Amino acid sequence: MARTVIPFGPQHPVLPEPVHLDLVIEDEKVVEARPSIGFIHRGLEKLAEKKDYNEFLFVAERICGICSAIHGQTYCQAVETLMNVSVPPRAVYLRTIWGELSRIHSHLLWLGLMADGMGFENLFMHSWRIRERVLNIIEATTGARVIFGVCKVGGVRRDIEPDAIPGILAELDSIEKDMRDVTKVFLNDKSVKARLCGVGVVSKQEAWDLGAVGPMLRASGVAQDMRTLGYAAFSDIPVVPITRTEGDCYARCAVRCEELFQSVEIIRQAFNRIPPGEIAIKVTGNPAGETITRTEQPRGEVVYHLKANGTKHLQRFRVRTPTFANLPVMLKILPGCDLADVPMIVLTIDPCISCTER
Amino acid sequence: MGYFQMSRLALKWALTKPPTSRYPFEPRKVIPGSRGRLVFTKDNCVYCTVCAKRCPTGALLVHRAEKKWAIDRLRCISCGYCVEVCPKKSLELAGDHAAPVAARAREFT
Amino acid sequence: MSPDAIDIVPLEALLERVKEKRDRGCRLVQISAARLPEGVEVTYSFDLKNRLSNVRVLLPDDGTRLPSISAIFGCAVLYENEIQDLFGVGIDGLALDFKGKFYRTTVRFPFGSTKAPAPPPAPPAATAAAGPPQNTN
Amino acid sequence: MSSFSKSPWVIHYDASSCNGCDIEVLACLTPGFDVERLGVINTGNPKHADIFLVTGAVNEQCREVIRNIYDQMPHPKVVVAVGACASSGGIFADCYNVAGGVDSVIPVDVYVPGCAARPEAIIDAVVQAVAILERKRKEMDAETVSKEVA
Repeated sequence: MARTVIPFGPQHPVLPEPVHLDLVIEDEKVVEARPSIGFIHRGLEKLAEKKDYNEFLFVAERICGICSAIHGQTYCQAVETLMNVSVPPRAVYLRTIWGELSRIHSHLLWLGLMADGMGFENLFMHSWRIRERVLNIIEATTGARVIFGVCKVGGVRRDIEPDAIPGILAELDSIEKDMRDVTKVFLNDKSVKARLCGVGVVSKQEAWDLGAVGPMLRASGVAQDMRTLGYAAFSDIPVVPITRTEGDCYARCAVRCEELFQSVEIIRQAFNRIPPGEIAIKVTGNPAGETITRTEQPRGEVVYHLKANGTKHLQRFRVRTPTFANLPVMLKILPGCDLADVPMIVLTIDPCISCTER
Repeated sequence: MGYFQMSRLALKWALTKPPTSRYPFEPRKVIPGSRGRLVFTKDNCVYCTVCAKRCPTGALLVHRAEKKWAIDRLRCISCGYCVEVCPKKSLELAGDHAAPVAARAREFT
Repeated sequence: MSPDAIDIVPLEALLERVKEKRDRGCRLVQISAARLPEGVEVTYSFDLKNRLSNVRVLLPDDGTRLPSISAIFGCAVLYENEIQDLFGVGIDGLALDFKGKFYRTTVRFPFGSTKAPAPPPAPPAATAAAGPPQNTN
Repeated sequence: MSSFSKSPWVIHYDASSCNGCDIEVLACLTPGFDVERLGVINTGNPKHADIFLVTGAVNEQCREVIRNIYDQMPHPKVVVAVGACASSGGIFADCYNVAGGVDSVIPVDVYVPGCAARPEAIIDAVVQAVAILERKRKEMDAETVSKEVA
């Protein structure tokens, strides 16, 4: 049978970001997928040698605009570990709240892109309409829509005034209702199910062996969530990982839908328990030593490997982002699928290319 | 069962006011505390150059001798680090956004 | 670094140690390389039941090549290609070798050695010239 | 009033942006801001586009892609650099793989400041871009007329 090579990307209508795949197809079936990445490789890991550890936070936050809040938080956590600094509890809670808000906005963004990818324009618009409401809360509390810029080494830059909390909680309740309406469509609608069920199946063993992380791994039945490590306020707020067993595109969609409500619940608990007090402590000196810090981003586990030698510049800054770990799984499930399902499979790993290539 | 999920949502929103901002025709609603345009007040600036040294993108330029302060708006990332380090509080972030421009230029004050 | 100790092993013992991790059912979390004055330090992190364990090897700057673990952990391919492209480390036995085209960077081997010149990559121009002379009428 | 000012079609490409400006460009198209009420349509095909929105700084690998998309767009065309990175390299200007702003590859007509650029700023930029597009079209028409006369 004749083989055809179809290029997918870098500029493609379903991809907001450039990634390139050479799809070798036989008839309508993909037999091989060869990736070519590096369109967004900036080389920011090397910038650690030019910017001091405080300034580098702004670079770390800009690894990715969608996961920005948790990148900033993880970077601060890693530097704080190196410097043996303990952050005031109020700051820890605020970080958790902003981290979960960013998870909600990221998942809604993804649900929208997914709907757009399968041609369900109306659902796309509704997901992004709700996302706009979440962004309004984020802007009112942090001062920016996508790049929060609220974390700093030793604490946070802004406080949420106690008077503002009831308003935020009321808005969250209303957003939750709105999200129920939209996720109901994702989970029950016949056309969505027809498009997603049984597409791109990854077994539990395969997902684990190929190093999948985040919703990708949880949708295949492995209860792995870095929030269970108990960083930030998660030592007080228990998190039960949400899992599904099917391992297909529908399961990954369902996991993310449920995580939306989990995050809302975490924010509620965090607001209920948030202690009063300082929001930052003064940090002096330079970091020294080595650490590997892991946190849970909307897309999965992120790993920061920091090495410092007592100067104000980090010796080595290395970040392994969740999409990088999920790429091998995607390449594994692409062969054997229909050409028309490729956008769905690429989208269900929630590709974040600027994270991946840094 | 699964057929009418979306129609319910669509019907509900057909009867509701659209959530769209009417931006170019109506002024933007500025959320207080939003980090936007960097504003410089000349009055108590001592031209200590701390802001220019700390700026992560090198957007600021301060001449101590000539008493000049300049910003390249196209480099500024509105991080607020300069506002934090300014000893005289002559910098602040206004809520509005800087306007798009047709050419690159430094704004001198 | 106390909770997750790093196990420094000689280069020869690397594959064996990684296989051991695999047999225990670990997941490969990441491979990270760091440039030190004396060479490149490569750290492999594994996860089992949320516990992190690390294996580390040191590659001196004398052209020593790193054995690939992609036969044991398939997903290591991407990490190893990244190290090959950014650090200029040669890697043996890669399951999928992008041959320096994984990241196309302006600076070749941005994290390469500062002391010795970077090991010369197989230049595509040279191989073309070494091929059979082309017929140019 | 030409069809440009009624309905400019835009194409968006992410050079090496952090995603921040990308999602703001997308947010412009969704209910919160909905630029389609101004006639702006997002297209995936460069051959249909009048306005090229580029986000992010330019690196070695995407240089050609940007050039390609730009060349495929029909005249007249306007390039909008969205965000600090596309305008000047922003925080990544010192990175080894970043060549600078978009203007190092193709001529840029409108620069949008901000990190990330706000949707309102992007709307402003598109409005400015439409005016430039009109001007360019008039110049082009005048040129054809003078050629026909000569």
